[in-house]
Amino acid sequence: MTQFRARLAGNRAVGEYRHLVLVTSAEIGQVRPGHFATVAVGGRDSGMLLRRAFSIHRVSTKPSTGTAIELVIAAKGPGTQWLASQPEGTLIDVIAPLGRPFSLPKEPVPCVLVAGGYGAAPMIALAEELRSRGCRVDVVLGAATESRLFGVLDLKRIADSITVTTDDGSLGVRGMVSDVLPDVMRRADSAVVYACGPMGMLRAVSEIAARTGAIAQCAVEEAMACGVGVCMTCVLPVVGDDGRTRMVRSCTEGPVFRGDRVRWDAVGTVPADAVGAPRTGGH
Amino acid sequence: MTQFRARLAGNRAVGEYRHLVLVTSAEIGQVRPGHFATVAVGGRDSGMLLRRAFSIHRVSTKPSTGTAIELVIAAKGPGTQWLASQPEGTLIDVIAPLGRPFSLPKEPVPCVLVAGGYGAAPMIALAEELRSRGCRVDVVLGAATESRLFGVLDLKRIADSITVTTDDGSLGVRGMVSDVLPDVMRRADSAVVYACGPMGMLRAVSEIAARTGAIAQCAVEEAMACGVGVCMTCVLPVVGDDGRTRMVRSCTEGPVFRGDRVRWDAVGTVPADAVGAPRTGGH
Amino acid sequence: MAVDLSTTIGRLTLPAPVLTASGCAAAGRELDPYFDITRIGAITTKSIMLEPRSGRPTPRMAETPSGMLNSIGLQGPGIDAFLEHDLPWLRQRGARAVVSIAGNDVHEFGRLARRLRGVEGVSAIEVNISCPNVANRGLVFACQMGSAAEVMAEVRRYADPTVPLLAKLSPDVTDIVEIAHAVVDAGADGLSMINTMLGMSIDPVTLRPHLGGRTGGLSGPAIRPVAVRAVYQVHAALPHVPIVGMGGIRSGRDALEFIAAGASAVSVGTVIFNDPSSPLRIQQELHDELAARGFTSLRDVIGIAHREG
Amino acid sequence: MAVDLSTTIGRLTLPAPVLTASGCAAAGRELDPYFDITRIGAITTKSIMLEPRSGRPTPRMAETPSGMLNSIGLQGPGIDAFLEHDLPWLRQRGARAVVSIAGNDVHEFGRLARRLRGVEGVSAIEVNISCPNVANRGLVFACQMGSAAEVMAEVRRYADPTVPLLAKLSPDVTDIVEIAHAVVDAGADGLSMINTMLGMSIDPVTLRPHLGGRTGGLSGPAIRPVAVRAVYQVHAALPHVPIVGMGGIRSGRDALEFIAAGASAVSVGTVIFNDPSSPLRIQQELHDELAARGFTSLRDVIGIAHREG
Ligand SMILES: Cc1cc2nc3c(=O)[nH]c(=O)nc-3n(C[C@H](O)[C@H](O)[C@H](O)COP(=O)(O)OP(=O)(O)OC[C@H]3O[C@@H](n4cnc5c(N)ncnc54)[C@H](O)[C@@H]3O)c2cc1C
Ligand SMILES: Cc1cc2nc3c(=O)[nH]c(=O)nc-3n(C[C@H](O)[C@H](O)[C@H](O)COP(=O)(O)OP(=O)(O)OC[C@H]3O[C@@H](n4cnc5c(N)ncnc54)[C@H](O)[C@@H]3O)c2cc1C
Ligand SMILES: Cc1cc2nc3c(=O)[nH]c(=O)nc-3n(C[C@H](O)[C@H](O)[C@H](O)COP(=O)(O)O)c2cc1C
Ligand SMILES: Cc1cc2nc3c(=O)[nH]c(=O)nc-3n(C[C@H](O)[C@H](O)[C@H](O)COP(=O)(O)O)c2cc1C
Ligand code: FES
Ligand code: FES
Repeated sequence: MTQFRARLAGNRAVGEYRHLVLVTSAEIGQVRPGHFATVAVGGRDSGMLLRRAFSIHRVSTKPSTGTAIELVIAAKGPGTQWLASQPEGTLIDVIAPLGRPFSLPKEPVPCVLVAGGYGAAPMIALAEELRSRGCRVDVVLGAATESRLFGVLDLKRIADSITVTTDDGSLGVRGMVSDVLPDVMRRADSAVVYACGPMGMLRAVSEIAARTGAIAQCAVEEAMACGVGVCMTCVLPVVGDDGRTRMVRSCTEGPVFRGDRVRWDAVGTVPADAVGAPRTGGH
Repeated sequence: MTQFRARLAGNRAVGEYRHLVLVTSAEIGQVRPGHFATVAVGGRDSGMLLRRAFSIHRVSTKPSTGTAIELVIAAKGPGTQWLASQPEGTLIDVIAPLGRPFSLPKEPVPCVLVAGGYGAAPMIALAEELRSRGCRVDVVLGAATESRLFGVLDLKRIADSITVTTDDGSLGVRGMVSDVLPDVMRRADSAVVYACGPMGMLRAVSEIAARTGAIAQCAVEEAMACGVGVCMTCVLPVVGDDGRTRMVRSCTEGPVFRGDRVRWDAVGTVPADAVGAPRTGGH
Repeated sequence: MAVDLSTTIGRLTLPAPVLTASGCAAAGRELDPYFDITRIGAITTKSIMLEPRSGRPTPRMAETPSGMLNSIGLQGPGIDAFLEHDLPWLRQRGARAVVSIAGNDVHEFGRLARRLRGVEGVSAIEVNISCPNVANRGLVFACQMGSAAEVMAEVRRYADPTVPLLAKLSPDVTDIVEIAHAVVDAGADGLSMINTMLGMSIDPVTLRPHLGGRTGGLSGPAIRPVAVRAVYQVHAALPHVPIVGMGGIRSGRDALEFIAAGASAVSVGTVIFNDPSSPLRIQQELHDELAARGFTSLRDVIGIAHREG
Repeated sequence: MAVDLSTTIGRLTLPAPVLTASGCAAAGRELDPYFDITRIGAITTKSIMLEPRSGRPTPRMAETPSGMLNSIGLQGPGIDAFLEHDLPWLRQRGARAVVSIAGNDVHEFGRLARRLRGVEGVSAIEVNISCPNVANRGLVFACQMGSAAEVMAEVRRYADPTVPLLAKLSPDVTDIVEIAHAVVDAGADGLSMINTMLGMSIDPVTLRPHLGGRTGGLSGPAIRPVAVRAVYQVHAALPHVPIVGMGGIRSGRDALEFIAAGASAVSVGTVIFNDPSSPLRIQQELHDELAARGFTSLRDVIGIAHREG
């Protein structure tokens, strides 16, 4: 976790997303798949105060140019629109790497990677890492429509199999990743599911994994004000080793959680049995 | 007074200033020397809400490209810094022309133009206009230092004489415009003084004009929130035809005022004899 | 599909829900070059006093993050000049006018109300009991239930009973619901909220207060969350009292926030300085936001944030 | 030339005047990678309660123009875990700690003060009587003179008399000077101001309040003019009471505004989220601003905006 100024060395369209390359000479330490970065947006006099969080897509270091961090961003609201419209050369305030990355299996077990939309951004580096450890890698990518799929070609190259779904059927199977995942897992006998995408998808993936006894590693996306663990905005209910539910920061204890530990049905609430939950008539 | 989007077609350094060219196809009506423009800064999500005001330096219309409005800006605070750093091609929200321009003499009388720093911006078009009416034109330009003088060469070309002062003596006479103005006016027998610059300079110019019986036309610079006459922030005490002092909007009734009408000593206060001034114990 | 944007404030029906905020549009005339002022709901005129008033010394403004401070101090020509020059122009132009009045004491408010009786072209009267820009902080009637109610009762007594009265509230209070109750009980037909918040900035060069009047009123998008909260709280407590919501509205979405929180209409203030054509733009954007969500009438959306799910 | 940045709050002398604001720095540890936390004045820790507390449902934040809303609801591990894990870490690290406490009732505040008696590493206690993020608005003790004073008296009774007590005030009151007087009379050695302002935003998609807790606290540069005004007013009324000023400080210039208005020290809150290294940066910028103006000591500038000319 280093804060540094990076130069925007690349900003190009990939489908509906922008692929950004941020170059720095700062020493940022080891980046692993699942780590994220935050970026300040809008400049010094902007009305937008909060940093935006993005999965780190890829990192490369060249002695000559320094470290290049790549992000894949959807220009949704004003902050991401600002970022997407910056010309190359702009200096950007970045913090990286943040959070806890995906846990990797010690044994070469079959793994399946499931991603929705830009959730595929961290999956390419993850697939490479898993393959280098001798794991079988199957991939399921989904999106609303073809232009919101990311990384299909790269993953095709790396993975043992790839299945694509789109809500509108514009590419691959019409439907959602959860429609095809059970089959893929059955065929590959997957032991670990890595997932990155919207909460609903993560919940479905966790349920499917639970049914087959696979381990789910889910990268969640909770709104974050600070990204570094000081504000407590990014919490969700997670069951600890002691079996008790706590409201846990997804920026420092996540964004990757074990799927069976997250109380998916209770996200957006404080379950009554959580540690420190309001007692009736109390607090 | 038209509000329109203009394309920044030029943005180059001139000494310490930036010379901006804003091009629009909008029909903006007649622009006269002394008119000003306001510009929204920082973009849609900026924390800077108020427009910035600038004298219109020059206007030209070509049937092919439309109307080009030129401004000369000093990058002082965050808004002008933003503007100065915009790349060519940026679309800028402009309102122009605003305010009341310099009054022109009906007869070809000798005129002297006095400007401090970027106050010279409107003076070139004014000098041309006066010369085309057959007036003798003398010019006095002052600034803190050489790099803050603007328009010296252009005015040299147009004017009958030009005198330059700098506080540090880096060009011309060391001193202030008010040091040399009496001499220039005596030599030229000036009937009208046109002035644009800081309040202190305008006050000095008005006093010098009053002593010789010349008419002073002063373009003031008061902080403006709206620039269009609705907010009442930009007022200063001005004596009306009825001899009574009123707090008058410099954006709509100015920025050009007759020097003998402005209560220079009372700028920044509400004189006790102003219409509607607080009575002791009242209001 | 066209959305019905008409709305009602007491006896007054407006064809459209966007107004200009008092003090941010003078008496309408200066904005007419930038948009057709007859197309929005109404022009709320700068608060007018009995006598001409010169206001506070300059500087009268400071830019602040996403907002500004002003200390105009109610500069204006007085009610006579207003009735002679400003109101007739608006009437001839075909624009609706909400006339804002401000008095130095309870009595003056009553006299202003009386002067407006029978005057043509007054769609509603807004009673500015909340201007922070006055030499004597005691003038902020809206900060105390007693004085707020007293002013409203006095205006009610003298004002034309067919003209709706709006009380303009200040957010600088411990409990705005309490003040709202007091002014409604005293005769207000509706509420305008919020006025500016008391603020200050220090000049970095002189290290003294930047504004001539030292303190000023904070306005603009910076205060929008406070304004939305105030509208929401008051609508929850007084669901049948129409509210004109304002405070930092910059877009149709912002306007929609206020409508959902419980406002029947909205005013655009400081953002006019950024974009003088904004009131009509915002009205159009609000229309489009409603249409995009499938609403056919603005009225269906008023207070919708209070309904379950 | 080096400027003496040391400052005093009651019996406490701090080597430097910039603190972190409660709730914006956790207990310091997470910020240490971004700047050396021993170099600033102190870390004000997140308000701690007697028991562990899970806070409010998510979403807990909304970005607003130049600010944000939060509705954390005082999530925290409770005083025992705090004293076991957090405070010792800060002490070992060599950082100064201002410990913020919050109770559900007057009695709990007293118990928290008692728990802190004799604990090493407590430079000062900040008594958070002004958190708007609690289920029951009645919990905002700082909105009433009576309850504010009652809490302060209770804390004073049980707290170590050598540890300065700061009362944290809310700007959401009609008269903050009145509240300041009440808490100082009840035993506060200094004042922290301001806490967040009650605000709301409506989700443009659901048209319901965006935050899980519906209302939240508004913070950031948006509220700075209100904070500066509050500090100025209270310093004018109570010139000998030290104030820790906060509310939207983003730069050394902003910090200087608060010092000039009367603050003896300043806290950086929301801006940490934008720039986690900002507290030390701002302290350095403040140093440079003072040096550029020829000051040799911060103390000479405290309250300078109140002096003539
Ligand atoms: C760990 C993590 C990884 C992410 N990875 C990616 C990625 O690789 N590519 C990508 O395009 N997006 C990613 N996101 C989502 C991205 O952060 C949001 O889309 C972005 O913050 C929205 O900003 P905005 O200015 O467009 O929207 P606005 O609506 O203006 O944002 C307002 C505020 O809400 C927050 N916010 C809004 N939506 C989200 C969201 N979905 N998640 C978190 N915060 C949100 C913003 O950070 C900001 O503070 C990730 C989020 C997290 C938490
Ligand atoms: C009629 C008129 C003509 C002008 N012509 C020119 C010109 O040709 N070239 C040029 O460089 N400048 C000109 N100025 C001054 C220019 O408007 C200010 O320098 C500019 O607004 C400062 O903005 P900022 O963002 O740099 O400073 P900031 O300090 O961030 O400005 C904050 C706020 O104060 C206002 N403000 C600050 N300084 C001034 C000032 N001196 N005058 C008016 N408003 C101010 C700004 O508009 C803004 O609202 C003119 C001003 C007026 C009123
Ligand atoms: C320059 C200025 C002058 C104002 N004058 C008045 C006034 O005369 N009467 C009044 O009731 N409100 C006045 N206001 C307050 C606005 O009407 C409005 O309540 C407030 O600014 C919040 O809305 P906004 O954020 O959209 O500006 C004034 C505001 C500004 C910025
Ligand atoms: C996310 C968040 C959490 C906060 N938690 C607390 C808290 O626990 N106790 C407290 O006294 N103030 C709390 N505050 C208020 C800040 O300490 C500070 O008073 C306020 O935010 C204004 O300063 P700022 O604008 O610099 O953030 C919190 C503020 C934020 C933004
Ligand atoms: S985002 Fe601040 S604690 Fe996680
Ligand atoms: S700047 Fe608004 S009236 Fe002149």
